[in-house]
Amino acid sequence: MSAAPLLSLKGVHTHIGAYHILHGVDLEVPEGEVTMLLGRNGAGKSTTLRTVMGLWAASQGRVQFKGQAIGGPGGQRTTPEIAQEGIAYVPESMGIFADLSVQENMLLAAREARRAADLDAARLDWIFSLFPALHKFWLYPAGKLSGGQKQMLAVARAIIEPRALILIDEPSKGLAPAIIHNLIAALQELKRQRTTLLLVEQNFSMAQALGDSVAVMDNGRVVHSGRMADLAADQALQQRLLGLSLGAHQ
Amino acid sequence: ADGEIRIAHIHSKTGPLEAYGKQTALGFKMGLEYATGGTMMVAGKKLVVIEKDDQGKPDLGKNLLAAAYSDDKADLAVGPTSSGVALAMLPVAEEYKKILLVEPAVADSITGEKWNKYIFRTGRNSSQDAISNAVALDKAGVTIATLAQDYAFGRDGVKAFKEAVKTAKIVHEEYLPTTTTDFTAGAQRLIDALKDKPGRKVIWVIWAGGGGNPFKIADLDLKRYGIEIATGGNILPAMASYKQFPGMEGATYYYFGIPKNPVNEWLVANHYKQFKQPPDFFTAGGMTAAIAVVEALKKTQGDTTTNKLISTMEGMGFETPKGKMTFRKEDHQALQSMYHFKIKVDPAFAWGVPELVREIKPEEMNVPIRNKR
Amino acid sequence: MLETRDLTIRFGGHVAVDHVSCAFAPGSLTAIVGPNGAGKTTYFNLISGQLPASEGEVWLDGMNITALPAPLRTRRGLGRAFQLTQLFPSLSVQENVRLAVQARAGGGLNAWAIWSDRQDWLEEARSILQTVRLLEKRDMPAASLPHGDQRKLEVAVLMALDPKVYMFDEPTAGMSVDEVPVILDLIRALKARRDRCILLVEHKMDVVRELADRIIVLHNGALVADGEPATVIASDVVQQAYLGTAPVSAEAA
Amino acid sequence: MSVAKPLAVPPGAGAAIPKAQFDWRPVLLLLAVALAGVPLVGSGSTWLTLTVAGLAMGLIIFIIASGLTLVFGLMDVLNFGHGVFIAMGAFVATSVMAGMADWTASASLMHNLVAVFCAMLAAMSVAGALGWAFERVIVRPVYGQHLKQILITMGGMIVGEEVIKMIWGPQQIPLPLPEALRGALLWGDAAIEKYRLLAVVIGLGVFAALAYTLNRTKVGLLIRAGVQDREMVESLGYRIRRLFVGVFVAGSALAGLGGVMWGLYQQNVHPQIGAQVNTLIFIVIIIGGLGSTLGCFMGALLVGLMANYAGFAFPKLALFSNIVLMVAVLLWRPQGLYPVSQR
Amino acid sequence: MNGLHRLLSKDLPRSRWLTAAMLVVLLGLALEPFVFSGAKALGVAAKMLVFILLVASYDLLLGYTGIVSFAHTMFFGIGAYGVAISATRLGGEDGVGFGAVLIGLGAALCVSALLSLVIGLFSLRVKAIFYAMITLAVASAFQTLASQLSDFTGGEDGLSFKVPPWLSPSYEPFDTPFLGLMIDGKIISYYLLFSVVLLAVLALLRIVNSPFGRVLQAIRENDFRAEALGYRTVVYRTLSNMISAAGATVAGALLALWLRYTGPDTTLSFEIMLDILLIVVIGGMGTIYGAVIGSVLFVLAQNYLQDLLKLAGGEDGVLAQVPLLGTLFSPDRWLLWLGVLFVLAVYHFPSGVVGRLRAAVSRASES
Ligand SMILES: Nc1ncnc2c1ncn2[C@@H]1O[C@H](COP(=O)(O)OP(=O)(O)OP(=O)(O)O)[C@@H](O)[C@H]1O
Ligand SMILES: Nc1ncnc2c1ncn2[C@@H]1O[C@H](COP(=O)(O)OP(=O)(O)OP(=O)(O)O)[C@@H](O)[C@H]1O
Ligand SMILES: [Mg+2]
Ligand SMILES: [Mg+2]
Repeated sequence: MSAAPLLSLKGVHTHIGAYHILHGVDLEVPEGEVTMLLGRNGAGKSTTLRTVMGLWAASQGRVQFKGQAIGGPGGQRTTPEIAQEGIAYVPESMGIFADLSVQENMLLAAREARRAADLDAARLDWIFSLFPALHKFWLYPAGKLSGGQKQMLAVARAIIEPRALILIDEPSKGLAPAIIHNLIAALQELKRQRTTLLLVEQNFSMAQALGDSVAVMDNGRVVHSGRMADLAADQALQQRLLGLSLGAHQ
Repeated sequence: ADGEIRIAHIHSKTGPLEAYGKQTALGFKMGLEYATGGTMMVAGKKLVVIEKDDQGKPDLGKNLLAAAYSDDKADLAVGPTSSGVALAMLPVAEEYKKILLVEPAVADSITGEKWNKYIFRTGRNSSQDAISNAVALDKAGVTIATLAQDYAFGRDGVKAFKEAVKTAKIVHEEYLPTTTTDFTAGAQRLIDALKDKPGRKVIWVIWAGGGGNPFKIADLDLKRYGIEIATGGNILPAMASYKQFPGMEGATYYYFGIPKNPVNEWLVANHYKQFKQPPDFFTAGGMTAAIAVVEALKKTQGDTTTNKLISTMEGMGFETPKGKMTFRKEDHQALQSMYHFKIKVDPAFAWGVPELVREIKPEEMNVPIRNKR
Repeated sequence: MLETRDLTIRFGGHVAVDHVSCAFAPGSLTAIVGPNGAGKTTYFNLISGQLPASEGEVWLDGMNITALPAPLRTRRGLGRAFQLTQLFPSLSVQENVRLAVQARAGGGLNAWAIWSDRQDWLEEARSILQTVRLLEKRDMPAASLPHGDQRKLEVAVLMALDPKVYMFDEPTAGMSVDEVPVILDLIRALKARRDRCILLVEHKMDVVRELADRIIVLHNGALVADGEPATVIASDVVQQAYLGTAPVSAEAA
Repeated sequence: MSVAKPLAVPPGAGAAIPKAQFDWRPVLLLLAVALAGVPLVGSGSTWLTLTVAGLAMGLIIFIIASGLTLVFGLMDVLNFGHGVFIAMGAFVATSVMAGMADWTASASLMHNLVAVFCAMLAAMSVAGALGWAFERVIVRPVYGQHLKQILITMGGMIVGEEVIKMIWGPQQIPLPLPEALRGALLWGDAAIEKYRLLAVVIGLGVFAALAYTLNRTKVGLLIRAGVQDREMVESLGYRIRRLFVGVFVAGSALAGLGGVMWGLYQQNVHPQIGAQVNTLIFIVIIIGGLGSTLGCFMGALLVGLMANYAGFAFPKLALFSNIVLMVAVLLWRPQGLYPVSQR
Repeated sequence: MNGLHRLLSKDLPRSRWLTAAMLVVLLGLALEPFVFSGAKALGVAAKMLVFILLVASYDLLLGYTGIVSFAHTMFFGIGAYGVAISATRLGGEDGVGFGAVLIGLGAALCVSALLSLVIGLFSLRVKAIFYAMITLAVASAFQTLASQLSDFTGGEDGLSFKVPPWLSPSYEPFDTPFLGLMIDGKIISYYLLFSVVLLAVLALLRIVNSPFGRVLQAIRENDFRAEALGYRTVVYRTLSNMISAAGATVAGALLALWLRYTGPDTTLSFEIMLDILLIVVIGGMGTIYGAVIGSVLFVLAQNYLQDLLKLAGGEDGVLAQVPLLGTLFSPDRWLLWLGVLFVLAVYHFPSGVVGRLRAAVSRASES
């Protein structure tokens, strides 16, 4: 873990309107690893991802990607610029374009493609094998998909082209177990291809299955960061940080 | 105050009729200048003009007139531009028992059923317009169809026209919505009504205001059936489309080149001098109103008592850019000449030039008295 | 209490719910599972009247309610919590719940009473917020709640409506692990009242296993299995079609 | 690339559901209206005159409305100030055409067309530039807020109208048709105005260009996506800002073009010209289904035809023909002929 | 104190400045005839009153229910024409009885109720923007109709009519001035307007603060959710539509009574519809108080902006001789400045004056 992190946040504060939400977030996302961002409802996980994407502006601190400032006073870049650096983002509201077909949604996610034929066929096949429903509903208006199907589309959009960093807010939300399974496999495959991942996740077992490193947030701060394996082994820590009652429901 | 005569001039300084209102206001000022010989004094009293903008809104006009009579202590008022505003104003004059000299609103009912004794009008009314056109077109063997806007003015105009036509035959009345933009349908109906008729065939158009352009019907090649178009006069920019109709006949209220009298000569010369262009339709009207006011005040020696003014003005004759006018006793409408014209195309002018065929004297027009006095 | 007979809906050529006949008894909790797009939410939509059925009937308390529009069904006792959160975004948390209390109590058409005179409604709303641990946030606009709290509010609104038939559509999705037990306790308490009929769509199998008396499985719109939780979960169709060969949550349990 | 084999292929992976078929019914409706005109009108030549005139009128309306489909339909900006671009275009045309008096007065069709095209070019540039300023100053702060859009664009419209009055004066200004475009071609007893033929050509050109750009290129997708979820489009790496400015400018330029066409049709121009067509073009794009170019096209043709048939057969009702048409269409299809969106 | 709270339906201004502004408006309007002199000022005050009611009733529809309708002026017109037509038809030689006015108002209310019911049931099911456009079209059709039926409505010219004698300017019940003011029919009319508007606004305030009002807000926020809670949105929306239409109708009747005139431009024009919208937004949507503040500010601007510009760009104004500025600030270009005000108001008062004032309070209480 000596290499410089791909993405780092230092002392990031974010305000939404009059509310002060993030109170100095420090976070490092090592290149080529899967970093899990955990925490209770309202801890500020989604706000952190949005701040990285430039959807909220950091009022203090610094966000750096590949060693360059992309956020924070003085270095704030616009969202499209940040995305063009090679970051894909799946918001917790999924951001599906309801009026467009599944195909058109995918087409927009592939920045260089001009028409459906330009989409990388092999990659598309791979996505179809992960999420068969997308194949079935390829020309269907995306707004009419089921909740889980929308989530699949949202994730699929993030992986249709290779990206340096992928941010996903709750990837497993609403997915059936079998699909979660595929998803884990897919994310692992991406990791093998040296894609860096930063995932917000509530499903601890999924976090455990995927994560290399982990950060836990509370009240707008990162209160713990370390290796996933360490956290997984330490049930007392889990209990303290995440309120996981031991084995109760998991 | 003493030593002052206050005249309120309420007109559309803004709103849809802004262009007309401006002409009237200009004419009114020039008229005062002309009639007072540049002194702006009558019988030792200074004329003070209070201008107000009715924006073409009747309710506003009404409030402004009341404010003019009471807050501004106006002795009499002149205006407004639109008939709708004028009609709303009439009762105010009666309440305050002060004179309202209407110029240039044309609705018949202003000097008709809505009239009260405080109302005078220097402008022509729509009957005068229609009747003069009828006189101009009314010849044996002529078949006429009318094209008018489908609302009160259009219908009244056609009615007055019909009443005045004695020998020609009217075979069809076409009324189209004011908002019409595509005239093809109406034109087809007019063509169908006229095409098989013998002799001279005329479509008489009476259409006021912006919006559609009824002369578009000519683009359907009416000539192949020998159908002509006729219409009244208009402001100069609107007469640009007359260029396409050399030889078109009709009757107009005013065109600067037509009347030959010292007042008009003064107006045209001074207007050219000041603005490098001829006076237009409503400029003459404004001037006429000013002359009427000054003449009346001269006769009363500056006395602005309403009853005195009324009795002075009833039957009063005065010289205007259109020659002599007289306020008819019965309904206070100024009787005036109209001009039968024929369009000539002259490259020197941006519009079709109406050449005088003949002046239609007031005596020749039997303008009905429509008020219930 | 609630019964569907041959309930079917087609979208163009696509049959989303395919002749589903099923009855639900008061006091029972039925979990509905199935892969994504199996038609679970659509089935709920048909029951609660958000979508018109192409075929089939819905019966509630011995009455055919197929022709009733959604609000009237709600008033007869069908209540929904939605998979995609449906709140009144700029109204406060408390107001969201209070409107549900008012909906149950009636009087929404009263245009002359002063609304803030109804302290009883307010009290009730607060006590429900207390149970889902949202009381401190009662004055925040619903839209500015974090996602997980919005899910809790969604449940709170349904609780306030207190219908005869509760329909939960993935109530715990996106909720943090320490909050899930709160919701489960609520559902358990409901079940304990024995007079409410509860339908639950849920992908977390441990939750299903723990709460359900009965599981029905939808697949491509059709009802393919119905029975005791243990037997249904063990069945081939669930193992293959739904859980995949190695269910994740089973691993962690 | 090498991909992990998924561990399970859940069912539901059946054959893909095909795309919905092209919807011919609105086209049939148009044909039905045209045919219904035959018995209403009676005479064949009159029917032909009315139909051709109506369709051409429809195309003129389409040109004026096309800009609004972009701005209102696609970008979801309720631009009540659209009329000011129309007026601006028309006024610019009066100046250009007056400056090219020799060309317009010439009997050569070529010369005339050159003059008209110059006027169009100038009008589109001025209206486009104005649109750019309008977007920056007026529209930008209110994206997504319909009510404010109505008000603020209306304010812009008032200001624009007044500025026009300051430059060109409050009176109407003649805009005569060039020599060779006047009059009609005769076909038997049916007369077809030459100018309307020009309008047909230009209208079809605009339609083709728009339909291609919006349906066959990514730009159209981006606009539609951007309206639904701006943040997401930006998160995908597109500069939606620039795109929106571009679309607004294009919409305004089209309005300028529409203004030229309309002004030449009316043969005169006045400051309220834009406000006057406002309701009409709103109706057209509503009938079409907000944002659909094809819908707008069909809607405009329907409006043009209906106005002529109704005007001929029941002149009294012609006043209401647009409104009746709109209500009827919305009863049949509450989202317009070709609904684009879920809005 | 409690009585006052109940009068305001427990929806207090919640800002010291707003309270002060409301008091100024209330006192100003209540004492107008005694404090200010002149026919114009009285006319302006009466117009404010009419607009307060007109806009407050629209706020119920727009601010509370979230329905954008362009047909509010139509109901305004129905009220005005109702009174005008009945006064013209039922009036004898010696004026009109108040009964005729009431009959006209009653008839107008019936027509409005029916029409708003039909429009509501018929078209509230289409999407918001489509509804807005339908109402735009219906309103313009109604305007056309009003000018077409000229035998009945006076067409473009409108109707001038007589009002009950005790409301007409020549009626002077007392021989001596009262507090320095000669009481005449105009003053009586003014106070008639004042009391009706005051009562109606209080009633509206009550309605928006009732359980019913809350449901309207819920529907505005998320109609799908409201339906799922068992509220029949069509019923609520239609009722809101009808109440709002009734308010506009009464406002129209008052205007007609005051002007003793009505015409299409005065009550039916789209321009007035825009004024209403602007006032709602300037004042602050969904507050009712906003309607009051907004109307006062707007009517003032509308009536005195031109006078103000006269000082700058009028014939002997300071800027008259400066080439470009002279034209720009000419009183004839007052609309230009009104337009600029439109834009600035929307810019700078995103939540309206009332929202601004209230936000200032909550900021103050936070820090
Ligand atoms: N638009 C907003 N306005 C005001 N406050 C907001 C807004 N969005 C989020 N917040 C507040 O920011 C805090 C952090 O929210 P955030 O969405 O980042 O939490 P989270 O960790 O993602 O929670 P969850 O797991 O529930 O999604 C919360 O207290 C929330 O109330
Ligand atoms: N309004 C609609 N129009 C067309 N198709 C629809 C509509 N609603 C649902 N569908 C289709 O019906 C199918 C069933 O959807 P439904 O939402 O019921 O699935 P679900 O079982 O709830 O899935 P999930 O677990 O992902 O929420 C999906 O394939 C969806 O695309
Ligand atoms: Mg979150
Ligand atoms: Mg679902």
